[in-house]
Amino acid sequence: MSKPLLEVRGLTKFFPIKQGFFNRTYGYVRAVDGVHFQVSTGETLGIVGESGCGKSTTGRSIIRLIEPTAGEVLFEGKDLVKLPNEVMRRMRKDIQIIFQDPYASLNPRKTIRQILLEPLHVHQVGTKAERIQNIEEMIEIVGLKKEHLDRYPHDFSGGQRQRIGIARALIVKPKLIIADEAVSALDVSIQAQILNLLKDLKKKLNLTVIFISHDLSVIKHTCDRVAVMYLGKIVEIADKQELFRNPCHPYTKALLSALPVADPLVKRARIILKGDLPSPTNPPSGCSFHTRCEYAKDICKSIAPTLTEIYAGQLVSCHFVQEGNDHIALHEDTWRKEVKHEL
Amino acid sequence: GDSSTTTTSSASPTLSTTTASNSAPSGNKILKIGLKADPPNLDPYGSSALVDRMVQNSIFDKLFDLDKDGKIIPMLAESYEVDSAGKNYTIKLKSGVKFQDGTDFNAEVVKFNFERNKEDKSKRKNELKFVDKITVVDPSIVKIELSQPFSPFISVLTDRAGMMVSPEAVKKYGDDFLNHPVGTGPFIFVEHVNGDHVTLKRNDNYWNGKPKLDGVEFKVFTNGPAAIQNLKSGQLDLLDDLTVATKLIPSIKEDANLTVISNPGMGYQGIHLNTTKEPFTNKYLRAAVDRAIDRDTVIKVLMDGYASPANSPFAPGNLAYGDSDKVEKPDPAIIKDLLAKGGKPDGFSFKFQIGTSPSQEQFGAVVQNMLKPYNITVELEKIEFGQLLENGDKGNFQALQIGWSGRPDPDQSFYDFVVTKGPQNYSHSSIPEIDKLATEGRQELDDAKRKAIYDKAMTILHDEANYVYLYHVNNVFGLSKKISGFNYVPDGVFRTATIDKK
Amino acid sequence: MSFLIRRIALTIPILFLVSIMTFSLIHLIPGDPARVILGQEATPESYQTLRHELGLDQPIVIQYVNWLGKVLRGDLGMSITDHVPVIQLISQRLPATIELTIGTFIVAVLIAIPTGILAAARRKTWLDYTSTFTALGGMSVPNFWLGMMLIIFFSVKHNWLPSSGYTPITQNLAQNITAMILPCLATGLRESAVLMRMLRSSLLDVVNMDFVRTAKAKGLNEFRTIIGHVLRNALIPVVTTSGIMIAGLLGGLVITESIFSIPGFGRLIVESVFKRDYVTVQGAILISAALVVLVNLCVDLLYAAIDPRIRAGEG
Amino acid sequence: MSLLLEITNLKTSFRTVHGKITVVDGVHFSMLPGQTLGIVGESGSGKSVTSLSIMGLLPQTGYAEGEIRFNGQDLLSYSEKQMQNIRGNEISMIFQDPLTSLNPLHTIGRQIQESIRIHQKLKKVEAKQKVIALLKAVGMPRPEEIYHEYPYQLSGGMRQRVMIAMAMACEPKLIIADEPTTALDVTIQAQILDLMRELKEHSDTSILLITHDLGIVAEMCDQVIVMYAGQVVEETDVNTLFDNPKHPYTIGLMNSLPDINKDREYLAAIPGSVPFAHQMPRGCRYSTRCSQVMEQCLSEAPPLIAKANHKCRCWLFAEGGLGYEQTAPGSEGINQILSY
Amino acid sequence: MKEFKKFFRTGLGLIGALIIVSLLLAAIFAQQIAPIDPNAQDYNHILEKPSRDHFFGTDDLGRDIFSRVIRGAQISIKAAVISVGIAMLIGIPIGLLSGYYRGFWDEWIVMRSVDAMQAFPFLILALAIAAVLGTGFGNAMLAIGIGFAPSFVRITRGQVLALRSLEYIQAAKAIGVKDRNIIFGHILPNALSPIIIQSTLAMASGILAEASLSYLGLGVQPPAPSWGSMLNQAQGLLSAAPYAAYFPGAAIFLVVLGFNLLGDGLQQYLDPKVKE
Ligand SMILES: Nc1ncnc2c1ncn2[C@@H]1O[C@H](COP(=O)(O)OP(=O)(O)OP(=O)(O)O)[C@@H](O)[C@H]1O
Ligand SMILES: Nc1ncnc2c1ncn2[C@@H]1O[C@H](COP(=O)(O)OP(=O)(O)OP(=O)(O)O)[C@@H](O)[C@H]1O
Ligand SMILES: [Mg+2]
Ligand SMILES: [Mg+2]
Repeated sequence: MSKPLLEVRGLTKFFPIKQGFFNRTYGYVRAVDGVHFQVSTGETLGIVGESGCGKSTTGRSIIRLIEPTAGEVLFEGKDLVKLPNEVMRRMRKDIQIIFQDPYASLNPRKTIRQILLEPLHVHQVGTKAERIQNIEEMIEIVGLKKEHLDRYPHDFSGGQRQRIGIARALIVKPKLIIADEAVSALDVSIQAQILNLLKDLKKKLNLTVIFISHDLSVIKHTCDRVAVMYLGKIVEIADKQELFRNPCHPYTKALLSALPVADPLVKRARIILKGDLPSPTNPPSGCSFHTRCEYAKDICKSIAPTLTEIYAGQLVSCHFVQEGNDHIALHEDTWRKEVKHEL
Repeated sequence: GDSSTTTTSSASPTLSTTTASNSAPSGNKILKIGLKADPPNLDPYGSSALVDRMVQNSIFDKLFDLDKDGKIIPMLAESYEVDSAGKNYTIKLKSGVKFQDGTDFNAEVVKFNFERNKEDKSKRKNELKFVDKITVVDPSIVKIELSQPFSPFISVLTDRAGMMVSPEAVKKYGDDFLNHPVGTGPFIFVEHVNGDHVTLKRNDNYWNGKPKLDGVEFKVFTNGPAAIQNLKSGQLDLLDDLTVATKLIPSIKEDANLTVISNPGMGYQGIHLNTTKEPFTNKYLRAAVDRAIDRDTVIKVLMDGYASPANSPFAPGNLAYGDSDKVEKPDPAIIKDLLAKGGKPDGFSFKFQIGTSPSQEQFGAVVQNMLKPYNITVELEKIEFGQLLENGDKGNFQALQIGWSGRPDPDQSFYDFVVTKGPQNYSHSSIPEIDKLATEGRQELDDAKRKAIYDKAMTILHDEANYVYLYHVNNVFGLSKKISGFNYVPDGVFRTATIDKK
Repeated sequence: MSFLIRRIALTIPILFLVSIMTFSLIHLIPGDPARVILGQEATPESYQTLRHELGLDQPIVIQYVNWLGKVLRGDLGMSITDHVPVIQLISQRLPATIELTIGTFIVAVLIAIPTGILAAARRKTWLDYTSTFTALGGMSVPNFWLGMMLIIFFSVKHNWLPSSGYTPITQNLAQNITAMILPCLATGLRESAVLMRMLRSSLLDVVNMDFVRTAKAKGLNEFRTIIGHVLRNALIPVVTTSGIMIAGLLGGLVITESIFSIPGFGRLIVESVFKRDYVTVQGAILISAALVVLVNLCVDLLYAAIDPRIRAGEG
Repeated sequence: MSLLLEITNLKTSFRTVHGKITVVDGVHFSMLPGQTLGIVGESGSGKSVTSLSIMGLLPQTGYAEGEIRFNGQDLLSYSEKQMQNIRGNEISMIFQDPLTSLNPLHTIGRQIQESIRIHQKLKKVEAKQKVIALLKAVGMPRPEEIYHEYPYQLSGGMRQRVMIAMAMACEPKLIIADEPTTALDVTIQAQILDLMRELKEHSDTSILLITHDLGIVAEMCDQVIVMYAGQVVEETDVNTLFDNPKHPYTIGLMNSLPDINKDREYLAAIPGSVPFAHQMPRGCRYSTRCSQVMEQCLSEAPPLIAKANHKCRCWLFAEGGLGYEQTAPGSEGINQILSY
Repeated sequence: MKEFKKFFRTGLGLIGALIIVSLLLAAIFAQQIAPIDPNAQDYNHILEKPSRDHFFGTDDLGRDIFSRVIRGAQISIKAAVISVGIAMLIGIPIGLLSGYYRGFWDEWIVMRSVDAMQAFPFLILALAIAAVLGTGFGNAMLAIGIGFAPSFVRITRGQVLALRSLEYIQAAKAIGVKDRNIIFGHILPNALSPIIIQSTLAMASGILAEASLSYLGLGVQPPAPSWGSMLNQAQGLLSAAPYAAYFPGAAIFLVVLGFNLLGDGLQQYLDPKVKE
């Protein structure tokens, strides 16, 4: 494997909870708690997990929209966390982000032209004429027309806005794109358009993407490698095919089995997790999943497992998987036990 | 019905300054007097506000008093003698007078009061600064030696400097005496609710006969029309100053239940022209301003006639009053001539500092209007009273509006105002001749001679025109017809001892 | 409970800042208190004596520290013009203002609640428009003018109600009330307008909320929905507004008090400013700020009574 | 079996700034007792408005025309008072967002009790017992305590359970669930769907399940309606729908779903977006996005055509045209349709 | 055009705009509308009832009240614009910066000062400031401006807080836009609506405050015809000449109403929270 474009080491973000006398900090939301992963050039890494597990915080910490509490973010070998603000500001040309909400992510008071010109202007890319040419090309690449440039965001539908958001991110030719729930707010039919567009662009421009989503099917469709997060930690990270074929962490399994499948003929045994996602303010001791895990033993309550490679490229954070406990094999079958009923 | 009878004031214990011995007046003959401001200090020693005197005169008796013609008459004094040099006064006191706290009034008390009033912190110090030595001859005779002849001396004793306070009470309350004033007067202090009212009750043991009223309540009305409204509705029996709303006086006159008493007052209103600041360093320009203002019209417009035109500090009734106070109608020719002499034939402009009340604003506007025909442009500047005084002290003004409430003796409206570096000489004038005459005036004992001195001084001052005397405000009271026995005294202060109420 | 403690803790710096602001403001005001006290009869010596006596000849920081030290010991000092403890002045003047405030609030609530509900319920009808317009009108009337108009009509023309004067409740209830009607109307009408608009828009906000739809889906009738679900939720912003209103009134009744010659707290401050009685001004403003803070505290308590989330220290 | 709910030509309009807009235009469908009917469709297609029309809970600016027969009675002709007796009693509703759908100021107990006490006139004590039983039934831990708790103290999933308990309180004949799991996480969604399935098995309540997730429809429903731009475009039983969809929109919808079990390079996205209510095309409403669009579609709006138990609003369905059959899911042809 | 129509529909706002336009016209054409010199005193016609010569009667110096009321419009407009201008000039930058950067300054200096200033009764704050600065129109404006500034700090800051976490602001940051440009180029324009609404409403209060200060004798210098000082003069004459109080009061009422209506209209128009 070539040298990774991005390497995240021990990324941690605790949001202080301020209350009490004089706003004293009395606790922390452990939004991201020691996350490690790598992304190679040209690769798409998916981050999946339930609401509040720290996906966005991870994404935003990487480009320092949120200042991480600890950890390193090595981008082309440079630690972004340590860069002075002004240097970081210039670095932003290389890492761009696409946001979730197509309505909130465009400044309603600027025309599309202004929105697209701004990054070029900020980073002093090209001459005036080149910039114009640049945005006119880009707007067509994302499937809109030159005529659209002088309109305001409110003239566009959600899908079109998302295209504009993508164009804005791509216009400075970044090396890494972080797509934070880029399609979650869209209807299926529109979502498909955008997913196609992203795929197309990825091929054309050899993009490296961190794709954040809570929707496993979207992740599966889009990504090369997938990291599953639970309560601020990565519990499993693997190649897409491996992860979906052979999910090892009990949580990954549950997540996969909970997904409704658009086929009435597929009836399968579900793993229904008990209880709710614990609060990140006060995460469970030991393995943070133990409160909902049907295999949890005493060890899980006291000792937090570490992310360990069990197969080539498949890292899992579970005591039993690491010990080669056979519940995995056992379960592997259960969730695949799909019975096709013919009508 | 008689609505005023329903308000018997009961001092609420938490709020009042009442002591255990003082209780609310009983009975319902309570005289309700409206005051235009809250009396800040009822102790003669520390009092500087005019309105204090309205209340003090019912609590304290003075050594001397004024009668209804403004003549000095003895009060706690029986009589007095002064030697020919005008420096030694022997005062014989009434006997058998007791303070409201039961202690005796005698020569020791007088000595105590004089000495107290001469302390550094006393506001009376200036008035008594020539008092050198006080000797108790016997319990009813005191001898007072002055350091120099001072003809207004007895007149000074008709006011706060002559009020006798109880030494026992002073010892008892110390600095807080002002909230527990005890005198020999017809009414006893009950309570003072700041900003609202002062209540007094009858002194049953009053030496000059038991007062007819059960008590007196002074109500504070900073809003003149509101006070008048209360007078009309019977909430008040007596109102101290109707000139704050002269436009409303006719309606009081029309009211069958009310009378209006209007008499010439002792004070004057006018304008200080700063002789140390351009353009008023020039006496012709000062004179031009002085002559250009039509006093009659000012009185008609601003005071609805409840004032008399002024050209001197001496109001009608004052011993120095006379021709020096006569005013002439403005004569454009004379004024043009003065302007020419002053080197400003085409007029000039100046800033005129006035107070912030509506009536002061109107005053300024009228002056402005009257000077306009002569191309004298007046720019008005509203300044708060405290600042106005400070500006006066420091001479930070060109023209400044401040009047004087007046006192019985001519010297009390003259000396400090005109002598070089006099504390109230805001014009900052220095005229050796005037300094000399002013001193003569206060040392001369003979009335006729004094008048001549002041007449002479006024001719000089007319020429100099560093103060533009405009008018003497009348003392105008509103009075319910339910009240009898009211005697007007020219100092404008109520004497409640003689009043009765139906 | 912790939110209460936090609230109280928060007030300390506020009061501290208020005291510094008041102190510096009042000492920046030109016109020396000593000069004002002495009046026209001052002599330079008496002036210096008094300045010394009042401590005005000391550096301002020392003056502040001395003052603060006393305040911390519960002593607001002596009024320099009225020669009584400031605390006494304040306690003499506060009842009238508190009564005026309560009266105003009652007037405001009596008018605002029914009209606000009516306007919200009959939204976009002439009733709504009229009351909205009237409310905007009410908000636009300068209260000193309204006061004058009320006096002209009720006192001057018809002599139905007294135009001024204040009788403490303890003395004569009937007189107290008759004297309070006009002033309370004069300020209350404006405040009712503010409150009514607030209530209306708050009601409309709540009416559109999901849980109201849930309530209706349960089969509740209009009345039970409004009373049981809408009103209580809508009251939350209204309570805030009322808090702000009451806090503002406590010191802001200056003009009403002066028009109607009521010896109130607002007038005490204004008069003291004019008299340069800085000790009283400082004390009074500090107390007024403390009252504002107290009112806000009550508002928070009310909040907590209404909203369980706040009780639990969330949100 | 007699129909529980029968909706004929429902037309719901709003008075707006742009004049009257009709957002639900000619919706027909019917439900049998015990049936679970799913309504799917894109955002804005009129799913919620349809359900609110049934409940008579449209906002003041909206009004419904047509017929909504519930147990044979036309609800649209009911007075507000009569509707109040139906709501929460015979038809109840579960809303999308369990956070905002509960009154933050009332306890859970009080909120569930409310409908019981109105409709069944139970005493307080009895009502309380019933509420606790209900809470148990929806799988709430510590029901006695929860009874006294406030919504903010519960998680999203628990709140949705409360909503379900509330809907079940009076054993209604019909529960309308408008996107009951959209706001929830997948694992929680699985819990809630599981619960709903279980509850349905134990009662003969019908469920009108509104969703935009075809997966949920496949798992939960017997019969399915597909809505597009305020109209029903297809209605059939769930197996037929997934096996043999007829309307190009339904097909498009299925093809645009990324499928966890299949690997496809591109999704077959439907180009364009839903037209606005006030600028609907004259002919077929889907004609602007349809890959099969014909002359006829542009000029003439197709009716909802019924064949056996399959209804479809498409001219091709009427003709049974061949080219149409070729585009069934799985065929690769449609995958070539790029979105731009 | 559509925008205008939308605004037009909020009829009350339009009435407000109309009132303000008339006020502006009155201020501009004061000379033509009321040719009588507002300061000309005519001692032979003191306190006359409204008549053909003097539409609103005369005051206690025989000045034409109609002329004075019309000229008063100039002062009122100036009062509204200047005081609110000052408040905005002070309040908006502070609100923007402290809301954007948060932290110690924001929480402990700016917000606590705002709290402290708002714990002051407004009129008394303005009065104290006016007393410090001395009487006069300019100083009164400064006093009112300072008194209003906290509300602008609050509203601006609130907007910044709401906006700064919005994705388009985050996007601007992610692009690498400098803070200054984010604050003034992205946040400020989007924060403007509530600020504009607030400023119209503040103008209404500004007029009232000017009138109040003038009424308390701390406003304009005489003989400038401020409505507040006219009322102050008139108060002494309520029973003798009530009409002297009617007209300046009515003028204040109308203009303040105008601004309130406009503010309300703008709110309907600009604030998405106010639903149709
Ligand atoms: N600015 C913040 N201050 C405090 N807590 C925060 C902040 N931002 C996020 N959090 C908390 O951090 C945790 C992780 O949030 P994050 O937004 O990263 O989750 P997520 O995985 O993106 O969830 P979602 O799918 O809902 O977007 C959550 O518990 C959230 O409440
Ligand atoms: N009160 C209203 N006034 C005007 N139009 C409305 C109103 N409520 C809904 N609409 C419109 O009706 C259409 C259908 O809305 P509806 O809420 O039924 O959609 P939906 O299918 O439930 O969508 P979603 O999946 O987003 O919930 C939309 O275009 C919406 O804009
Ligand atoms: Mg997120
Ligand atoms: Mg919906």
